[in-house]
Amino acid sequence: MSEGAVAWMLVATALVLLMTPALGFFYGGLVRSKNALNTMMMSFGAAAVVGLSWALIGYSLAFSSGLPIVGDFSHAFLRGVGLEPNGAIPHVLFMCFQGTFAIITAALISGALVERMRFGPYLLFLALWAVLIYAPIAHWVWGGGWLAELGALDFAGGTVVHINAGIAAVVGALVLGKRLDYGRQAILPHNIPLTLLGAMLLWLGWFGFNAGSALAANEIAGLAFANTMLAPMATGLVWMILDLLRDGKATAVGLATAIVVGLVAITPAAGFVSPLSAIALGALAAFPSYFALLWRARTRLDDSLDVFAAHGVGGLSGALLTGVFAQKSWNGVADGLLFGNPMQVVIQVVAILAVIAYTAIGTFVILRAIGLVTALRVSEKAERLGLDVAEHGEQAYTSGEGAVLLLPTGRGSEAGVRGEAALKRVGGSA
Amino acid sequence: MSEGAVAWMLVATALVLLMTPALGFFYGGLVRSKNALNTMMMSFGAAAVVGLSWALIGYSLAFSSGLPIVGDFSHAFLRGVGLEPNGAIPHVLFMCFQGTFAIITAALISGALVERMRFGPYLLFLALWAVLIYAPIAHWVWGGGWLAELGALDFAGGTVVHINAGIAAVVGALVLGKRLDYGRQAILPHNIPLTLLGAMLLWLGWFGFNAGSALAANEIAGLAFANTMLAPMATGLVWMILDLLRDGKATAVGLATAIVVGLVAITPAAGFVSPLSAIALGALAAFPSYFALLWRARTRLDDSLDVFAAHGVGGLSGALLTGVFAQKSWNGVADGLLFGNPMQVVIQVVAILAVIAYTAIGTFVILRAIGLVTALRVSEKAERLGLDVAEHGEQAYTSGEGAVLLLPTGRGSEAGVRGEAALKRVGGSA
Amino acid sequence: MSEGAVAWMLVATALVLLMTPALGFFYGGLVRSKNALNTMMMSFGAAAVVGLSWALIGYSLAFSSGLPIVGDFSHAFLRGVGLEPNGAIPHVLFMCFQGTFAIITAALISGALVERMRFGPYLLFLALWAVLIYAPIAHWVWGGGWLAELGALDFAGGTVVHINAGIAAVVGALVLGKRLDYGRQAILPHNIPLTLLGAMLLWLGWFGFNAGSALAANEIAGLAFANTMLAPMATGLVWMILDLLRDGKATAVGLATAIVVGLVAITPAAGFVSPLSAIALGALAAFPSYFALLWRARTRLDDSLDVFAAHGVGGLSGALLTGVFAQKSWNGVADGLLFGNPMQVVIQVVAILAVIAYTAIGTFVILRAIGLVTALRVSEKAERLGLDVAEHGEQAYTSGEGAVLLLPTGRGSEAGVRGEAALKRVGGSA
Amino acid sequence: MKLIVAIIRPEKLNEVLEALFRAEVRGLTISAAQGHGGETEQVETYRGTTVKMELSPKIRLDIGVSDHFVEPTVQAILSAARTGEVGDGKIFVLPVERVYRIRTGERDEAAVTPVA
Amino acid sequence: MKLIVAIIRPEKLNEVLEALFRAEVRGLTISAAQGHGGETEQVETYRGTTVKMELSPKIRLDIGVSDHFVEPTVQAILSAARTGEVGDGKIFVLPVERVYRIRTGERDEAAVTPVA
Amino acid sequence: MKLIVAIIRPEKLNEVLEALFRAEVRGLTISAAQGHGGETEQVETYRGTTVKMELSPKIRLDIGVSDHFVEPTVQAILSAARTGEVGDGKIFVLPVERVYRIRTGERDEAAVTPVA
Ligand SMILES: Nc1ncnc2c1ncn2[C@@H]1O[C@H](COP(=O)(O)OP(=O)(O)O)[C@@H](O)[C@H]1O
Ligand SMILES: Nc1ncnc2c1ncn2[C@@H]1O[C@H](COP(=O)(O)OP(=O)(O)O)[C@@H](O)[C@H]1O
Ligand SMILES: Nc1ncnc2c1ncn2[C@@H]1O[C@H](COP(=O)(O)OP(=O)(O)O)[C@@H](O)[C@H]1O
Repeated sequence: MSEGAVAWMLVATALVLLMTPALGFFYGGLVRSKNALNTMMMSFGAAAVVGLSWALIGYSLAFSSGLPIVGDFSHAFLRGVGLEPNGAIPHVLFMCFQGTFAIITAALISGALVERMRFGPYLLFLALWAVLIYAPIAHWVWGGGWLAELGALDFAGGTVVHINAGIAAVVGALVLGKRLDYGRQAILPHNIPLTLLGAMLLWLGWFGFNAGSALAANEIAGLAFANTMLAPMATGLVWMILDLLRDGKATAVGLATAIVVGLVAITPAAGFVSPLSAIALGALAAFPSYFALLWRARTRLDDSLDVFAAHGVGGLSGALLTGVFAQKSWNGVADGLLFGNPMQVVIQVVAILAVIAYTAIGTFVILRAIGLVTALRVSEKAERLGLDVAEHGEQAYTSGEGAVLLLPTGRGSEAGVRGEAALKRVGGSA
Repeated sequence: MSEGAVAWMLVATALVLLMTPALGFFYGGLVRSKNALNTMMMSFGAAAVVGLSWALIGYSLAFSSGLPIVGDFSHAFLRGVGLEPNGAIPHVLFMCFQGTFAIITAALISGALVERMRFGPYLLFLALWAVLIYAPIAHWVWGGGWLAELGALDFAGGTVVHINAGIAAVVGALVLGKRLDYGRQAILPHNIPLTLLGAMLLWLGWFGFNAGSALAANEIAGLAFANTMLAPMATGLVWMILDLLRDGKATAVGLATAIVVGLVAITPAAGFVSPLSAIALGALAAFPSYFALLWRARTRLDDSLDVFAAHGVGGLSGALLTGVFAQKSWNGVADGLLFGNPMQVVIQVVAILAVIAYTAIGTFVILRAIGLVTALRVSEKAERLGLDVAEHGEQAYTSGEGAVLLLPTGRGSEAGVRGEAALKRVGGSA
Repeated sequence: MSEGAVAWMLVATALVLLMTPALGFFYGGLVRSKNALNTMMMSFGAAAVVGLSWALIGYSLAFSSGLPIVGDFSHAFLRGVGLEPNGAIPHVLFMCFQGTFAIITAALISGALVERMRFGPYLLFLALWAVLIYAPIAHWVWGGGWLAELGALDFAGGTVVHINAGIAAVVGALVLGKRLDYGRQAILPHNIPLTLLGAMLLWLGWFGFNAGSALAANEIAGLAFANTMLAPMATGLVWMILDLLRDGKATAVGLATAIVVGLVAITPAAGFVSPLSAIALGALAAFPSYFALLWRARTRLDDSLDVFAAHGVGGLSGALLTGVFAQKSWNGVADGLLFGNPMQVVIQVVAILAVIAYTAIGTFVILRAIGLVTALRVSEKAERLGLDVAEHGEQAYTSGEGAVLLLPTGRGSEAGVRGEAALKRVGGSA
Repeated sequence: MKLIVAIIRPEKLNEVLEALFRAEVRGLTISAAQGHGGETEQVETYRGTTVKMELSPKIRLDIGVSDHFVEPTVQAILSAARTGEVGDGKIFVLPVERVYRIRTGERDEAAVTPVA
Repeated sequence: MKLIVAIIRPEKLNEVLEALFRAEVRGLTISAAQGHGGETEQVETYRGTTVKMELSPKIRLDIGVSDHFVEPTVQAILSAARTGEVGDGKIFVLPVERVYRIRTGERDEAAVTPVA
Repeated sequence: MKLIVAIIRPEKLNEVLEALFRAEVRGLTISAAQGHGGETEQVETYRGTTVKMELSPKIRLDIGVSDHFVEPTVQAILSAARTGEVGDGKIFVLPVERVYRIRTGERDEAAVTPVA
């Protein structure tokens, strides 16, 4: 155990956990105000249910030795997850660090489900998804599974996290169907500062995500840090230029999106490529996601907050470019295409396809299964009213006008008075 | 001195300091918009006055050797608080870390005083309270005082921080009296995203609070971290289920509250119990606070933002359950009831009662004493107008409509023009 | 290389990077809502362009050996910036840490340019400014340049960052000219909670800024941390008292400003003075900035968000007081006036004047040069409409009312319908 | 048919609604407004800028009523919205030519008679 | 000259605008409002406090029209704003004595005829 | 008694208030509104979605005046709110049957005469 490593990993874990509520703000700002709380709750709620399902079962399936395709139950209910070192840090901290990845991955999917999914079934879906889809894939890549064997490079989760979530999002959007207003009315972000707040905190958290994936406070952590700082800057700059070329206006939602796309793209590469390559990678990654976003909005696919374009496509760009830019002289692990190892790209493609296939089918099955038991979507009336009131009985912003206290017995009797008036109601004005 | 420990404690201290403004957002979102700034200022202002009174006197009373019931003045004005090690970190950093605890504890009380207390007397109250109430209690438990001697377990402040603040809040609410509108009008949160923001940052900061209380970057920090992550997830899940059972709607304010309650409850236990126990503890702690909240709203006690139900009751649950779940095989310190040491519960009860008694009486005396010198409450008119304008001369959100520049001499003379018009006013429309 | 140092510097770098978007919130809350996004984009955009220009050229000019007045191109395009140690941390991490300083310094200037500058030229200005003004000055003080030789004390950037930005802001405000409404209408902060959010996160980030400037997890980091915590508390308290004396109301914008001023003032002194001196320094620094703010608002200088009063004057106070309070027994480097070395004040004055002269002239030349090529200011119409819509094609807060979807072909034909109606339009109501 | 437009203090809204419901007035529309009258003006300070706020927050009620309902409605508002301090607001009674209930297309009297 | 004041559901605004533009009505002003009528009231819960929201969000349209435009305007709103469920809103037609176009100072008819 | 309803540009509000106060009009109520007229429409882009904003922000003033005050009030608004560009807004003069001052219950003329 190294104190320096523990110090860093305590922070890194906290930062990654922060990403999930931060995502709630990023997403929450992009929806209409009548769905703001619901959207945020989809992230906050994810922390609760996925965190627990991970600790109780998911971690074991991902990080116990088991089979090449899935771990076993030897660590279920945190058995054998104690204070002993796992690498340079206490095992229990390692479990937490990995748990934060499961949480954010699951929460990412919510961007495709907002403004129409029932909250209870959503939570159930996430709990199952984290155990049945995320945990096995994490095992393949990081738990000593078959993709690790194969030599797939994924420093912090291009396949495990982003492609995985991006594809699950598409499936989710298709299973749920589009929002009533989608394509018929303009659905505008109600509060872009919230989105910028989310972007800022996501970036902060991502340092824990990527540099934390070194699992130590060493040179590779420093490298991953630098790449996590530089790549999204390049993506942001390219994105602003594309925006300016398109209609002369660099948008704030665009820059916030670009930062996320850059972070997504550098995720699999963070500890494997040089900082200069990171800048190139970030700049290149802007293009496919930028055009995917434009294209998606013209389709019937209501991936409401563009999880696929940002995370799916961004993850794809990143995973492939990792195979291009990886450089043994920096990472001590493997070279990529540019440094004489074209096979790495092939391996990356295999990993990508495997993840796409598994998550697409698995997500579909889970959602349909839940859909057999209970409705996935809210009623049309609730959708119109907004999910904040319909699903949570609250509004994000209230002035309190026209709100009448109910229940609080023993203090005045306004409720009573109104009841009475209602009984007496016989004519007048309405 | 250990570099790893220093690295971690620098971060932990910053994170705990962050909790106080974060609390300002948590509380600020829950009040009406006309009191939003005042509520936030109650936290931001606390950082200033308590931070200074702690550094100048409080720290010495808490952490110099002195008597079993209170320290002495040997460290007053930071005398002898230098760069030499105190444990694994520089003494001056230890002083800061402890200072952040004093600040947040004092600021917590504000939740019971919002929307009606004058700002000046409030700051004075906090400065005195931190020195006269908080510092001695911190001495009892962490400064080598009598409760430490007795073997009371309080890892990061269940008694010192939360029960203490919760009881002081009740006293404060009683001394101040209820808001004019309390029980007569619905007083709704004006901006729940702010509250969620606060909850998110409180959770982040709490990792510094609990895992930082290990004062090192070691296994116990890792354990405290894991427990701080898992317990509130369990509380959150139980709370959402209780909400769903009550009226079919899991509220966002509820989940935000639950996260705080879970964090409060795990605070005294964080480094003493196993992660699985932390989940159980978090789940159990949801119940008393949930029902305390419901019950409080029907009483005449205007503990406006439910400091007692969240921190007082949550702290109680936590302190008692620490006596139940503590496990020597994890912490190397003491076992609890479940592991064969029922006496621990008794000791916990003693600690709880001592803190309750001292803070209840002390807080009452301080508030009454200030009340003798100056009014504690704003005027009825100011309360109706809102404390932002009345006490701070500002509004949280303005559009600038109808605002006329005053004073800025030498630039136009709008002020003059209006003055004139006022003089000439003889008839017309009003 | 030390793991503890790496752990701390990873965090510190992330925290300093966070300061720039945090500044976007601080500033964004202070402008009118029609310019909120543009103001935030000025910070977010700064991260992208300055980050890249720093990595590609600025770092080399600042931190390669070169001449006493500027470095050379030996590290251009990150050549030779690898994983080898630079002090206790990897070189690439050192480069990032320093980059975050360049970014925030450049972004600070935006406070004087808001609500009227075109976004494209602004980004260009920052990229050039970071390379041509910031990098050389950083070289003078921290890169082994002539001010370092001279013995100027600037722990974390009183001259390099704050005086520099403060003076550049004045020049920027003068070159751009004042806003149309300046001095004619009341221009009020549209969302003070955003400003408080910014202040909170700036304070958090500043721990990375100051304590990170120790470049190690040691006693000096601890000292810098403590001073960064205590000084703004003192500034805040004095500021609230001044506010109360002025008109009986302690303002929230005032406290937020005071915290920043205190942080600015302690920046050059953080690792050089004792904690008690830090409190004194923070308290003293409140006065000049407080009155500079009052005075500036009565002038024709539209330094819109008072960058000069907060950062310029605060930086001046701090740089001078560093020469007064520095204490060799704490820092092992140099004594100040109070401890028998009056020469230190003289050296500080030389450093201050050199920075003022260079940045004033340089900033003026860059802005004028850009102004020759393209307009710096938006049109009057755009200024009236607000820069969010005019420059970014977005609004910070929308309800979506009256927004009609364009373009999304293949889905309904509202656009068509409207077009038709427009053609048919012959009479009726308008 | 008349349209009664009332400007009241926001803090009186609940009492006014109460009084209207007691007076059997069960349909109305409100909106946020800001008013200027004889109220003392608030002075606010934002850094170096001191401003006088010439407008205070008000609530506007629009209530369409049949003629014999005018008097009780006005009386309900007058008594519930009064504090006696300057700034209580005004009531305007406007003539209305036609009223429609959108749901049914019903006109005039029928349009403002509650359904159940 | 008449002023048509319509209270509609927010989600119907786009359709109503569409219908008005089709009916050649090209000038109007809207504002946010909250209404009380026969709608079922939402119950919301904030910690221990349960409240009934007596007001639902509405949009208010104010449209000044010349007399022969009253009927088409009313019809356009009636048909576009209707869902058939309680809460669709009301339309009031108020007499107007004069109308001015601020830009030109033109009065009455001229003031509400679009410029082209 | 008349109710003058004016729709103006938000950026002109301060000047209009100024002009009204000069014209001895000292009571009024304003609210935020959005208008559609001949203004050029803003195009905004949010990710893949491009929208045309058909409404521009406006301020609505409601001013109750006694008859001989109508003309000066209208003139004050006309001159202070004018920019000459499309979108300056409209003024409607509506008949009012009764006015009450809530504070005192005074009616009509008395209700709109400032107290001191
Ligand atoms: N002539 C008017 N037209 C429209 N609204 C008015 C008029 N006079 C007053 N008001 C509204 O009534 C509110 C209170 O009016 P004011 O004259 O100050 O109080 P009071 O009616 O108690 O004398 C104002 O803030 C404004 O909203
Ligand atoms: N008498 C009235 N005066 C003003 N507005 C009214 C009146 N009655 C109803 N409204 C408005 O119309 C909305 C719907 O009215 P309601 O009577 O509930 O529905 P419906 O017209 O479908 O019967 C209300 O929310 C309110 O905004
Ligand atoms: N017929 C109308 N009824 C109500 N409001 C109108 C009407 N016509 C215009 N307006 C309001 O006046 C504003 C400006 O009107 P417009 O016709 O564009 O300009 P102008 O009056 O300069 O020709 C619109 O945005 C709208 O708020």
